[in-house]
Amino acid sequence: MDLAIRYGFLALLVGLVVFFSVFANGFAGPRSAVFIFQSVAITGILALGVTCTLVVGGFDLSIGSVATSSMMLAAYMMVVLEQSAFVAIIACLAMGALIGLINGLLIVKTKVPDLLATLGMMFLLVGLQRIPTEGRSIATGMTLPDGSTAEGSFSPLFLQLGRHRFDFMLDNLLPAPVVFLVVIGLLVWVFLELTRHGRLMYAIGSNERAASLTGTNVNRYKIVAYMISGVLASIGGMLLAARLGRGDIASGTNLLLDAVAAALIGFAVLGAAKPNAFGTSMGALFVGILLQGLTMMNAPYYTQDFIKGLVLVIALVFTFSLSARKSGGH
Amino acid sequence: MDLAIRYGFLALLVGLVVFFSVFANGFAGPRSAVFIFQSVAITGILALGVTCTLVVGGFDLSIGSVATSSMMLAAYMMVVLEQSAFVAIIACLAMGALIGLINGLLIVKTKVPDLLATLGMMFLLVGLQRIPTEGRSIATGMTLPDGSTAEGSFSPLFLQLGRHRFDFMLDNLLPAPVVFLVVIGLLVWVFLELTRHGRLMYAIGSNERAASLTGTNVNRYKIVAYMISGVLASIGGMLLAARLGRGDIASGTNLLLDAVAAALIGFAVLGAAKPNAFGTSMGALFVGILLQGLTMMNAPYYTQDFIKGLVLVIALVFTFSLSARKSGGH
Amino acid sequence: MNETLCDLRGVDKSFGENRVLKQLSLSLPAGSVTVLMGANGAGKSTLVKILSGVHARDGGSITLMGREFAPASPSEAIRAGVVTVHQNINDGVIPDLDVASNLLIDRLAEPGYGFFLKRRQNYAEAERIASQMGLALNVRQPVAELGVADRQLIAIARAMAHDPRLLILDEPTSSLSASEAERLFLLIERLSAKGVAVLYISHRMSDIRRIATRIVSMRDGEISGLFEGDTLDYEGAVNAMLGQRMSDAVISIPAPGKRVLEISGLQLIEGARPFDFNLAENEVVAVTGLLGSGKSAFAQSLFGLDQPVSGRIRIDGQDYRVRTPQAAIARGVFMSAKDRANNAVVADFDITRNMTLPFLSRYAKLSFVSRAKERRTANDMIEALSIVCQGESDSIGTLSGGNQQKVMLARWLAEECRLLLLDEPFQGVDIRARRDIGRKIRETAKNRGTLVFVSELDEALEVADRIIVMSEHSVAAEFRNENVDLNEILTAVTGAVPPAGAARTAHA
Amino acid sequence: ADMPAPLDKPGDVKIALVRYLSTGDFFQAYLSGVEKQAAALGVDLRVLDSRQDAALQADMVDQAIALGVDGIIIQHGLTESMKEAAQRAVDAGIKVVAFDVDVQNPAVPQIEQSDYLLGKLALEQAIEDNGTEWKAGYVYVPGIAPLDRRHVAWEEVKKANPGIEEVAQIGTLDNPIANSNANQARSVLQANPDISVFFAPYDEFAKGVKIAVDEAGMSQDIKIYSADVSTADISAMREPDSAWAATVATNPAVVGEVSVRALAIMLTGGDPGKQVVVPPTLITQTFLVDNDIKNMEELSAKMPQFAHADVAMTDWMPLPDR
Ligand SMILES: Nc1ncnc2c1ncn2[C@@H]1O[C@H](COP(=O)(O)OP(=O)(O)OP(=O)(O)O)[C@@H](O)[C@H]1O
Ligand SMILES: Nc1ncnc2c1ncn2[C@@H]1O[C@H](COP(=O)(O)OP(=O)(O)OP(=O)(O)O)[C@@H](O)[C@H]1O
Ligand SMILES: [Mg+2]
Ligand SMILES: [Mg+2]
Repeated sequence: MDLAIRYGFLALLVGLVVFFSVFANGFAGPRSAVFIFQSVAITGILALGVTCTLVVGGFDLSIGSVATSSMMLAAYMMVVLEQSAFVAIIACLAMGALIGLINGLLIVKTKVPDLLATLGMMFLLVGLQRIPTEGRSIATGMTLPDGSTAEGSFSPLFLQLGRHRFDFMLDNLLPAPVVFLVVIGLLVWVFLELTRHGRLMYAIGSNERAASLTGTNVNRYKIVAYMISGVLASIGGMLLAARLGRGDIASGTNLLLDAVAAALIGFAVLGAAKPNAFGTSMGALFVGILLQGLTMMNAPYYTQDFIKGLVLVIALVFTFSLSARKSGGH
Repeated sequence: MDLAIRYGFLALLVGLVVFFSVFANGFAGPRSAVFIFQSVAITGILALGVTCTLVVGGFDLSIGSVATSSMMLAAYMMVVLEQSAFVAIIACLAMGALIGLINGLLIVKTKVPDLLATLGMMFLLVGLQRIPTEGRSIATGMTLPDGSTAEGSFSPLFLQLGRHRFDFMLDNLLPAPVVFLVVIGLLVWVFLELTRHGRLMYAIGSNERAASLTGTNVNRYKIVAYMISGVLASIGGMLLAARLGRGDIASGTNLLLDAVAAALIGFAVLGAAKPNAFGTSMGALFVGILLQGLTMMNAPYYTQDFIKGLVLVIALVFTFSLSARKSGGH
Repeated sequence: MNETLCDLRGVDKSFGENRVLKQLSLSLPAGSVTVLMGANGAGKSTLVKILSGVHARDGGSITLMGREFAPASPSEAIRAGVVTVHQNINDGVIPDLDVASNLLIDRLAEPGYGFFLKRRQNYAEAERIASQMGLALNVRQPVAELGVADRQLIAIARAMAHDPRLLILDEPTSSLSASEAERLFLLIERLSAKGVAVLYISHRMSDIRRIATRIVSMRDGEISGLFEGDTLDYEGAVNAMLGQRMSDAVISIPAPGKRVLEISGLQLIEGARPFDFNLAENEVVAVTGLLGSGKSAFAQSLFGLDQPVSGRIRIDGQDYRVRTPQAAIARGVFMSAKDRANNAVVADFDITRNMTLPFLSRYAKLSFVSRAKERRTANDMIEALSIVCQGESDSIGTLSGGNQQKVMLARWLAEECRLLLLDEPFQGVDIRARRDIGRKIRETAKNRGTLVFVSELDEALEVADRIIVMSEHSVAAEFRNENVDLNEILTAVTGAVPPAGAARTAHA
Repeated sequence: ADMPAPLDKPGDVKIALVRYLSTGDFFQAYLSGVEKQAAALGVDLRVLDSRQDAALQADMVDQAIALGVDGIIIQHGLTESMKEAAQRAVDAGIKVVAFDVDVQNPAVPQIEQSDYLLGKLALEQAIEDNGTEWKAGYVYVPGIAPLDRRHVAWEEVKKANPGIEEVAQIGTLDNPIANSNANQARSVLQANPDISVFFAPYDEFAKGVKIAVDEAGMSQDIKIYSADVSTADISAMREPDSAWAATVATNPAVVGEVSVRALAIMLTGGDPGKQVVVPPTLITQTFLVDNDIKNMEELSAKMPQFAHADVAMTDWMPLPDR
């Protein structure tokens, strides 16, 4: 039973892969694997950010809108202000960190509950990102509110962030976002599992007072968690901008929900029953595999949502009821 | 300072009303007031449901999709299956209760964390509600998947649920949904504040283990909370169906976030710092007043989001930092 | 009066590999107070949890008043008349509700209560229950604002007001001082005179001497001794529970080293009398006093949690004024806080991670934690404090209460410091372990000053060179732990007391 | 020009735009057209935004009535929820026009961009470019009115040309829409590498398909046909080797202008006709490249039928500056 708890979810994942390899034309193969990764890269990166806030017992509802704000900012910097890719990237990262800092300060200093603070931030950003262009998408040649035309364009370097492909086994196989996902996933995993900072963050999530009484600077770690979340969301937004090649008006609600789903599914992986970076990555992958496989089998979009929900619920019931039975009691 | 904590938020509400009455042409007056109520009625009813789950320490992310499912079901019952309004209403209520029951059982019996269970349910319902019509909206005369035409129509009685207007001070002033909101708000308030069941639900939310050890049937109350939430969401969905006169798949996307916002804002009302029915209603009203006032002042839609977020954050900072300072110490 | 109310036959319970109760048989007669003694981890709380419907037994049978008894939930047990005050105080109260609701919550949960709350009636009833217990509390106050002692008293008051047939009290006095405990004992006597069977678990010999009509000793999940009759054999009971004789604690006061802590004119709260105090290396000083006398306030002001109103603190001759625990730890001042469930235990962590929490950087290179290194420390401390567990990576939640407490102490004993503050370190610790820990504290005291804050006098006498008595947030008396006159200390402790509860309400 | 009453004192004339959809470039451009034409007339414009809340939109019509406006433009929405609201406005003596929503009221003229024609023209171009034998991918989300109308054209074309085989259908409105559809298109292309035409009758869909095609390295092998256009779409179509072959569009700003003009005609007692259809224009990649068109303004300049639709015009009608 222990085995079922630990490896049940991963077995399900493998089962899905086998199923689709047999029944979905073109599913098996490195190219297919790579684009599944690619399709979950952005959600995955956002989900890793949420994971960090979940670890300290918080929750970040603003990631979706931070990502879309970052996408708009990158586009605005390059297309309207005609800045270089470098400046745009720095600006986005700084914005992500700043929003994280504000979220953190709201929660830590003014004691606003995290769901509330980040929800407010979400609404605020959804509006804010539309004000400079009065609700238009940002693309080269667009007309600005003052009537002039935006002459800048996305720097090719920036576009490479979303589009470059590294050679790996096959030529031009590995897209840059996938590399970002893997690297960030590893970094977050190492940070949370192997460093003392990660350990202290888990302690805060489990018993904030105890952590504080053992000399942990609880406030600082909480703020750091929200800043990590903000920065990762802004990276996700930049990848989105690079992939789309423009600043697209979008609310980011679906990004939020998918990222939250991935992070929460992560609870079920390896029987962790707590937020963890490996589980989050597996959760993102799981959703990606499911959706890509179903799409390849020509399932209409609404059945995809249904099956996503169904598989999610079944996987959860399986993992959690087993681990509940193990820990005993009635 | 105690005063500021208790009445700060309400003062803000009154301030907003005064501000808009002075600066927004046409804001003051009973018609406008009714309009505001009307615009928040459905969100408000859903928010009251979330409040019940928040009270037992849970969270229901599925309400938005329960509401839209209920809307689709009502339309399906009447338009496709040509049933009466009565049958349609019973079916919707039963569905809401059933979904709540399933949510509750998932959480209580299989120990799936609430966010996860209701998130899975959300995805599941979003897909499910589209399967019978293959993703089409339901309206009289629509073509069914099997090629035939739907001959039924919304019963006038059912439409009255969303459209009837009671005379109150002025002729035809008070729309039925507003009456529903007020009645449901009162019922939920009475239930949570004045009955032993409500008290026990608060006890569960505060310390589940202690409540259980003192003889409270924690599981039953949790399930009841999710069932209340499901039923209220299905009522919200029926009102939506009655107002639209069709089962529209694109409607209701913002219900979840708006309802959650209202319920969370409720924390700040009267310095409760916990979920409560009065606060939730005020929270819904607050958002309604803000949006209505801004619309009347001709603010573009994106500034409305921004201002909603900003005012929300400021109000929260104000309330929570004050009450944090009051309770003092570490 | 002495017919058997509850009878356990061959009860078994295991957690995974760990066999906790082994064929345990025990009968509880009506109208008597059965004290259950046993070392930490012997299985007492597990037994309690089986009786109260928290855990299901693996085997054996239990009868209550002649009928088969297998409660599937706490509410079933309560309805059958088995009312329990659990060891973990957090399991007894609901912080967000007011005192009245907390006192009546079990009645609200009963189907017969009716639909609506009867507010006025409830408040009156709550006042009555509170006054019976001698609780001078505002029943409309939220429990979240109360300290651990009041919470414990609330849980006890509720249980006693429930008209139990079998009342189970699992270490009810662990956070109480003598006068509250005495009130509790009077009530227990009254109930048992009415024919209630009481199962009482405690590690405090003074409680046991005061209240027991029977003693059952328990060792490793089995009953190892039953003592009844007019004169109870306390020593025999202790031996039966430990499986060996226990030596007396002998305190020999060593020469104090150089001065560590100098306090002058310290005023803890507005209106309190300022006091002076000094502490040297190699000195162990116990701070005692009634509930709310300001012991914790004193400890907390030294650890940067509270800011004193005025006064001067110096450590090693240098001014000491810290605002956070972090800063205090950096200056070599460590504190093990009372109320471990709220303030110390990290429930999601295993034993090792709990132990190394404060000094994680010592186990880390470039921030990377060395698991091997921290495991070594954990194993050393498990041995040094004889912590009962399966291994160093057991989840902390699977340990018995007393063993959890030992882990919390180990946390701070693993490192050298200048000033060690231990607030209620013996909460829930069995007598032998208490002695072991006391010895350990004294052994390692050489290069630091040590302050132990305890509300029980026995504990103070067992560990300290000096005893200071606090009252109204100030030092009322001081004694050297040599041929002390117990009565003198007791007068100092109780003599200066304001009427019961006044100190509490004063700061509420 | 001298305008007939009541527009001779345009400052006293109040009109309201009641919107169902507002987020996105199309709706923003439509709004700017409405604003410009209203400014050219000099009337007072109020914008009521229901943000895809159909029930709220109906309330907003009542609100506009309460505000005492002279004319209302209903922009999108659901027949069922707007029918009665429109009737109430008409009963209150207010002139109403409706854009892209059928309110089933003889007193309310319909402004339309013909979605059916939009789809039809794009598909005719696809047949012209690729013949009548191809495997197609199709992007569609049922239940969205304009997409449903474009879908009719697709069904017709498929029926008329049995050689056209729809091997895969995708589509989602999860936002960012282009990103989500790119993910879906990617897997469809992986599973069906023999697709040679993608019909994506909404520019966000087309954008997503194009990203997928580029990522799959198949931009030489696939042609995308879509509807709607924006500055960003123009630059995507102009990219070297772009798979996006053609799109069919009406200028949303022009539709906005037409809506206001139709209303203005009604206010002066005229009749713009039951249906005011703004004709769509075919825009091909070749045309954009040949004329070096980089944005909507240049497109308007080079393609007069795109810049101005000669519908709902009178001799006194002032036009916005260009
Ligand atoms: N939920 C659990 N899971 C696993 N092991 C447990 C659990 N609860 C208790 N144990 C184990 O059962 C044994 C007995 O624990 P119990 O709490 O009954 O001891 P106790 O006699 O009450 O000790 P103390 O005096 O310290 O409170 C211990 O070894 C403990 O580790
Ligand atoms: N933050 C606070 N809010 C309200 N009352 C407080 C607060 N801190 C301390 N008190 C009260 O002040 C009194 C003294 O507290 P303190 O904890 O120092 O006493 P103590 O002698 O250590 O008692 P105990 O035996 O409970 O530890 C207590 O009655 C406590 O309830
Ligand atoms: Mg115990
Ligand atoms: Mg104390």
